[in-house]
Amino acid sequence: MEKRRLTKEEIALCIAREISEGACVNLGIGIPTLVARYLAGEREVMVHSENGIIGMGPPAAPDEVDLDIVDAGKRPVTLVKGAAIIDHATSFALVRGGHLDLAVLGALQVSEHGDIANWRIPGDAVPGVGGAMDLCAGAKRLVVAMTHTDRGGEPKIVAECTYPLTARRKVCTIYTDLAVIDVGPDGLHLREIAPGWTAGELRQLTGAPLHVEEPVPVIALHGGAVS
Amino acid sequence: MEKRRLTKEEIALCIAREISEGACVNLGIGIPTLVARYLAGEREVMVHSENGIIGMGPPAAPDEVDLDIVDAGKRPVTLVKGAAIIDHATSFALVRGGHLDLAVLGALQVSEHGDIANWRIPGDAVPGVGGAMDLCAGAKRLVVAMTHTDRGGEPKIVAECTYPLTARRKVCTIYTDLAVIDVGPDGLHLREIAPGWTAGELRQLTGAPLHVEEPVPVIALHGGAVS
Amino acid sequence: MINKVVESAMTAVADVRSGSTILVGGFGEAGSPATLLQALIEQGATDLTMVSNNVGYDDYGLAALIARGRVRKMICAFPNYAAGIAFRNRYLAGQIELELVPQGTLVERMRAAGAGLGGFFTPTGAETELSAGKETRVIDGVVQVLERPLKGDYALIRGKVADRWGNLTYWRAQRNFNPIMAMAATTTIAEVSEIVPLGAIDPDVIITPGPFIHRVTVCPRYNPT
Amino acid sequence: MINKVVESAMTAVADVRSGSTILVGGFGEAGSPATLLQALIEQGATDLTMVSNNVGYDDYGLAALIARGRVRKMICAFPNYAAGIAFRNRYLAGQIELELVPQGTLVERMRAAGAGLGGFFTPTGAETELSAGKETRVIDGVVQVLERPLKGDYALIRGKVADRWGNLTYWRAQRNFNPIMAMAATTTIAEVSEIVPLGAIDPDVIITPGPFIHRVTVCPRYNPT
Repeated sequence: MEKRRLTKEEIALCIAREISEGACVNLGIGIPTLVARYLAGEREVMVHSENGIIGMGPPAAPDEVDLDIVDAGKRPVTLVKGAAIIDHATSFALVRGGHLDLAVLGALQVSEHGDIANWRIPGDAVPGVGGAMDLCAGAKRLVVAMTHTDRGGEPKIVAECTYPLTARRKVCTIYTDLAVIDVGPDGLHLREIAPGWTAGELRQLTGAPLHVEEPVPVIALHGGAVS
Repeated sequence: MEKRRLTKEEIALCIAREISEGACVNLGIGIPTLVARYLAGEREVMVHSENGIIGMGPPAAPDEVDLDIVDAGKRPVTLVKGAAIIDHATSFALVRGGHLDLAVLGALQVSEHGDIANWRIPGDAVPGVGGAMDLCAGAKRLVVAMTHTDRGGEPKIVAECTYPLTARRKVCTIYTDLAVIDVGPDGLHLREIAPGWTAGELRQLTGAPLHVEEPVPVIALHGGAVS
Repeated sequence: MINKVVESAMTAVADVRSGSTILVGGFGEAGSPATLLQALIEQGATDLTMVSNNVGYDDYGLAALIARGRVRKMICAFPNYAAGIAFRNRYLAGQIELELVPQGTLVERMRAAGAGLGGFFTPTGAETELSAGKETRVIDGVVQVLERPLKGDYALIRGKVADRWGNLTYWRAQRNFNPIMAMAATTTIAEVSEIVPLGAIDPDVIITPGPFIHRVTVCPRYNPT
Repeated sequence: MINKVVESAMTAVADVRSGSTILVGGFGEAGSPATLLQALIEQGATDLTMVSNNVGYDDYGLAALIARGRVRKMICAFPNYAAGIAFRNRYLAGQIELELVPQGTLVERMRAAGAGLGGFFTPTGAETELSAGKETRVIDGVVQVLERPLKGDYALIRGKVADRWGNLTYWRAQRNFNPIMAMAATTTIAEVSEIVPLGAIDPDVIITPGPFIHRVTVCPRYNPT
């Protein structure tokens, strides 16, 4: 088995697999956005956008652009059949009130307690928070999609976050290019691992203790059209 | 000048006079409901009903009845041109948020401080409050329409309410069958009096001190089609 | 394929457990989910806490449920009218509990539950017996009462048109409490006049979006005879 | 006859005073009242507190107002993007104050103001630096932050169709913050694509009813060139 890291698309595919039919999901910017690509097919999923869209479709083709139909990143998108428009207060009532089955977000750090830091890099010129804290506070299930380590090779999964927190004890599962890790009351549990990697190698790149039950299943990368 | 008490219709007419074009008003049950009759003509007024109607029209004729279009008393009504339907939360946001220019309510007692008691008679079998407390708390201007004395001839305008309060210090003006009385920070001010009555006679029927500036204008009962 | 349409009102309420808190839409009979209430009577759940503006009429729907002793507690704004005889009889006999809530506070408490808020301060009811024992504070010179969210295990609502995702519209003042209650329950069941194909409702005119609705069933408007 | 229609964006904003707090609808450019903002630039009011999700783009609308030094304070959720250069320059130079508010809290604070509520508890932002110094309490096991209402002297919003009573509809996700801001200001001014005769809008599809709107003016959608 060739030892390798998952591509962003493969991380997105893994997350898409856990989304069941009828779920209402919010997909953040970056890898999370890619998840939408793997939701098509027999499963119907309601994709929510913070600005009041339920039933958001793919990005708009040049001849479909309507500047009033945009996603959370302000890019023109489409609406699917069955889409509904709601105001911003109702949109965040949906988010905070537990009506969102799943939120998928990127992160700078996740702690072994499920704390997440994803809104502010210390020293950033202008801070911005958007809807990140609401999504973390309110989604029934919060999963993170990110690279296992930062550009300097440092672990992004840590004992305690050092970046400013977005929310405490909210992350359920972390999907990285090396592993799928569940956050339990007693810490991190390795669920699946990237092809060719060992638990020992993963521990070296993880900043908090990892519960491991050998043999660790390898992340299955078949069964979905990974482009 | 013949000495007499105003009819309910005449009380309603007096109140209608103070409603200016474009006002958004809520009219309670009883005498307040009659105010609507005197709003027609050149003035356009938006009548609000707690159950989410703005632009409520007259009661429905038999052939106009729609059981889903009712007033606060659950009687079938009509909608005027320009009517809008809102949900109950938005309807009470309108009430509590100061978007209602005027609420007209009946009352059991009003105190010289503007306290109002209108939701519960002590000893009533089953209590009910409806939207009375919200209307009192939120309308920009609250006026009361009632008889000056109760069935036993006792004053309904009192120093302190003895019936359970609906709200404190909210009533701006009291319209009775004997007088129009403004509630000021220093107590009650007689604005107008019914034909043939003297301030001295009125004081006998009022349970709190009354500021009077003689001569007291007589309530004008012309200038509106009193039926 | 998402399909929230169920075949009948009976199917829709089949799993309601005794002891549940149930939000019931409608203002008087306007927008009342009368067929779902009739189904609930047949279904048999008891020891219920019912939340609704009123207490039903004569001997059908909510009133019939109360008359049959199935309601432990009523949370409402306006139970005191002649046709609310079922409630009155049991209340005077000490057989049903009443939590009386100002109408605007009632709907706002359900909105808070639906919106994931822990509570809110409102001027309504301050310094009255309905706020006795509640936390109050003066905010911007106004005495305000802290009110708590009110969540249902079930909400029974009435709409006009729905699609299989549960997107809903309402006809005129049928709307009232229904869209708010839809947000505020673990399971929301809607009875509607008509089911239309997905995409047939303009996204701009949908009042309650699919994620707030769990089951939909077609029922003609219930007219007691 | 009620007639809230005014002849131009300039007329609509003529009385805005320096020092005002102004709510500005839109999410990015979708639903932004760009023509009213351009009129506000010409109008001249300064020392403004602006409330909006973003801080404008390039050098028009809100961004131009900021670039000209007319904004004392910005209350927003997301000011950090490349085209928000006007805000960034002044912020880094210490020439503009920033109150950063989570997006859901921002809109809910305005709703509270519009709904006459004194504040609310929300789990959003609890135990983060954005709730530092705010009252918190544990409610049902969740740490919640007390947030205060946020009211505007003016709201500038964008809609699709209006009538002379100020009843409004919105096109698609142009809606966003607009209906909430409409409730939350002393004076709400709407720019719309079209005015239709009274009664031409179905009462069931009106999103913002007349009492929340004070002035309406027709403006084509503003497209920066």
